[in-house]
Amino acid sequence: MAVDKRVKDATAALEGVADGMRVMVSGFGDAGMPNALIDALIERGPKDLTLIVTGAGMNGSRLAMLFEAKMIAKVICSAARGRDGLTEMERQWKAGKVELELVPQGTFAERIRAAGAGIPAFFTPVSYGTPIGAGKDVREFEGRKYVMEHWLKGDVALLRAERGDRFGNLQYHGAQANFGPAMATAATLTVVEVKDLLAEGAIPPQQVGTPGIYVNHILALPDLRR
Amino acid sequence: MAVDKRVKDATAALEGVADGMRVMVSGFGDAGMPNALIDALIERGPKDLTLIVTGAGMNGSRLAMLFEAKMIAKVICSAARGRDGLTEMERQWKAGKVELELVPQGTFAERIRAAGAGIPAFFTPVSYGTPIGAGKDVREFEGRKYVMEHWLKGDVALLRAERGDRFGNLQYHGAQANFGPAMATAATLTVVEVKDLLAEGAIPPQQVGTPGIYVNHILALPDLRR
Amino acid sequence: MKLLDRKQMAWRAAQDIADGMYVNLGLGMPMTAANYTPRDRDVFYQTENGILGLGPSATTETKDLDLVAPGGTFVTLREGAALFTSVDAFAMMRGGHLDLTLLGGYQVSASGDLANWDTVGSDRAPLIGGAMDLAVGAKQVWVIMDHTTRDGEPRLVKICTYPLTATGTVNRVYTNMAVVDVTAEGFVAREIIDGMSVADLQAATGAPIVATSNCRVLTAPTIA
Amino acid sequence: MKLLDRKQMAWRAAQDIADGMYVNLGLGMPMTAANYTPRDRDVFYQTENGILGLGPSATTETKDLDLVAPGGTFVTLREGAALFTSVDAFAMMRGGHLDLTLLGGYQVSASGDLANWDTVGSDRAPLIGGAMDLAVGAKQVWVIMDHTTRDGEPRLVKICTYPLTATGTVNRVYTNMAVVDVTAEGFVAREIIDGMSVADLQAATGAPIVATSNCRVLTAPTIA
Repeated sequence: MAVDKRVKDATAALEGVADGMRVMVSGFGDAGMPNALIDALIERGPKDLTLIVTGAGMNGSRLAMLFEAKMIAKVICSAARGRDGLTEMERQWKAGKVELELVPQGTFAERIRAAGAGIPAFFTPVSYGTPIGAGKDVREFEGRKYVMEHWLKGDVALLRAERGDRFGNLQYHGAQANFGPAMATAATLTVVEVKDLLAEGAIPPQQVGTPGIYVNHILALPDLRR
Repeated sequence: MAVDKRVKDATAALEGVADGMRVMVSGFGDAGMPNALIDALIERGPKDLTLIVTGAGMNGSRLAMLFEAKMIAKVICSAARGRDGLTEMERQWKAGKVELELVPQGTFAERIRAAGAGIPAFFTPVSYGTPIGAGKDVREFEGRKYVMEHWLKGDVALLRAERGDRFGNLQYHGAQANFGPAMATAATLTVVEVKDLLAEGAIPPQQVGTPGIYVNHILALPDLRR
Repeated sequence: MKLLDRKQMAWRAAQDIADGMYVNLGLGMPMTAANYTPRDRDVFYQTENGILGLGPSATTETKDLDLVAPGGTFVTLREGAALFTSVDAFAMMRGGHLDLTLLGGYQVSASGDLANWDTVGSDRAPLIGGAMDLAVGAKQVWVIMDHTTRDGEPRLVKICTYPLTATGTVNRVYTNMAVVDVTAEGFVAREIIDGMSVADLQAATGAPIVATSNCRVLTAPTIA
Repeated sequence: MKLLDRKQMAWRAAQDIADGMYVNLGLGMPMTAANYTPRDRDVFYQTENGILGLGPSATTETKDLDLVAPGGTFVTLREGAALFTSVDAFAMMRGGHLDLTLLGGYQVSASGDLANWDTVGSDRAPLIGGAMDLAVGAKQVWVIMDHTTRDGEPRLVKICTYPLTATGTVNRVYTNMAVVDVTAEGFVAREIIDGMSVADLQAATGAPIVATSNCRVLTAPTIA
């Protein structure tokens, strides 16, 4: 038998994604944003999701459509504000319909990495003495104060990468990697859309950005930009 | 002016390495082992060093020569035993002349990574309930017990990589990366020997294993195997 | 007495970015400083999304849809650039490896506290991004901002009234009136614009400010 | 009644390594299990030094000095292999991503504690390597060891007397006498070698051991 993580379509790839799940989405701007999988998620329509993404969605983006479809109960992100005008996320947040957990971007990245690496908590100097650090466990190391942060896990991670193979190995292009490699390690189910999907192990071993062990479903999907 | 981290020889590369320093050495077996730099370190001859390396040296290895030269006061490692017969390190340890801190290999890796990433401490399930975990801070997360581990910093890191450029960017080959990339981030002074050293930025940006920001001195040196 | 405009402020800060530095520039005015760094200096610009060695903005020909700066602009890479993950980018910041970050700000206190991530009473959702990590992690933290609010309220203050980004980490502030170091003794002006006295500057500043004996005139070319 | 030899023990363990598994094999006997995994199974072997997808041992022609297994042998890569750092290799272990680790052992307790990293009274310096991370992190932890010491002392015990590697994580033990699961109720024999009764096995075991109703005969081919 041969390991083969390719699935026939986005519907099959998202099988098992259900109400109330924590959904991680890779991408920083459009680079690494799994737009086609987000479309498929909207079509599937699970509700009460916790969305874990670094930027929670400009107007007109597919992430904004998740809010328009009223699928999101909570957002964990480091930027919850669009550039132009109030976003649908902001409207729902102001109306008390969406809960918001704002996390400094580096802490956001490290908490996800920690989840994948079996580290339930770690200390960081970031946010100490600020409103974000209020109420957190504080500890001093070598004369400096640090706050304790917990790992951040997902039920599902949706990723975009450039190339993939049937083993689930991924190769990223440009600034596409950003949060994807960490999210793939932190979620129970990792689903990836790629531009090029190959049957054989076509990515040189040294250039694998995410090893296949972290990937469950992979499929070739068009690169949909906003 | 142009960033240029190339130095003329190993003597220049090790300038400033002094008695009592914490010296990290990359390598797992001979892959990634900076044998030429270790030779240069022996020639320089600083004493009372703390050696931080995953395996503390088989008989006949250059690491063993560091002990023969009586340069080492303490070893922090995850394997302190050679395969064939008592090593010089073991003899000095049994004679009370060398202190030994044994660290599980994954904790060793993670402590070094933490030092480079500004994380003074983190929790790991590894070593809880064992002699290695005795006396460490224990904390429960989600019903499981974890011990707290601290970052592990170096004054100097000696690395071997395959290719480098004048910016200090490194590319690793095979299983050469192992502990080098983390050590480069965790030491004040990082010195690297490479097989091929190029003036221009010759490593494709996506294939840089260690970005030049972490490297101070780089030079082309022969690949000396045991 | 003519206050510096935003381009001049960015220009002035850019003159202090030294050869060989690894630097992260915040969104907005800080980012424009890259345009004014003297040509003979070899600087590596880092970004939150995993780039070390940002090149000039992309043209239609060089544009790569996946090579963007955090602000969303298409960029290129310089020689010797490296690409990595955001986990690695923030480890680089938090670990103290960047020589410098230049950030925008709302307030800086005399003890080096920075407030730059939210404004009280805004009707918008909060935005934080990577500012906290940068303000805590970089070896040097410089802030670029107007010396006062539009209403003339000082932005250099005894104690910040806006939500804090980080405590005690700002080293220097570039304003439209002065270049101010944050020292153990508080604010110290290194340069003041032509025609402004130390007393004038003090009037626009919310905490005691002194000038060094060699305090110079802050000048910047007019930039179109 | 003939005890299994070391190759037979490795062979028996190898039969349970399932198709598609990600597996780390400890040094020594565990590593040899890779030679006996049925050919139709597609297994990814991982190593502490940053390989996922270990291929067969290298020949003189395929040997690459930098491609070694943790034990020092020169190896090759299989199709679909990935290379990374030891930080990443251990994050993979600790994070619970490996399906299985097969380790050597000195003692396993009825509650799944493992002692495999040091022997009391040795005149050698301690050796620990990656065993603790593997024993704590892998989804399944299997141990392969003789059922008793050379002196006939049980290695499957109530409470380990040797220094512990991890607590409560061993799922199964392959010995030269039996295949034993570690369950919430203690040791349960799934297979016992031909000619050995449950009472015989109990006599060689330091804690209560029961046999399942469908307990089979443990057989393995003779391997040259």
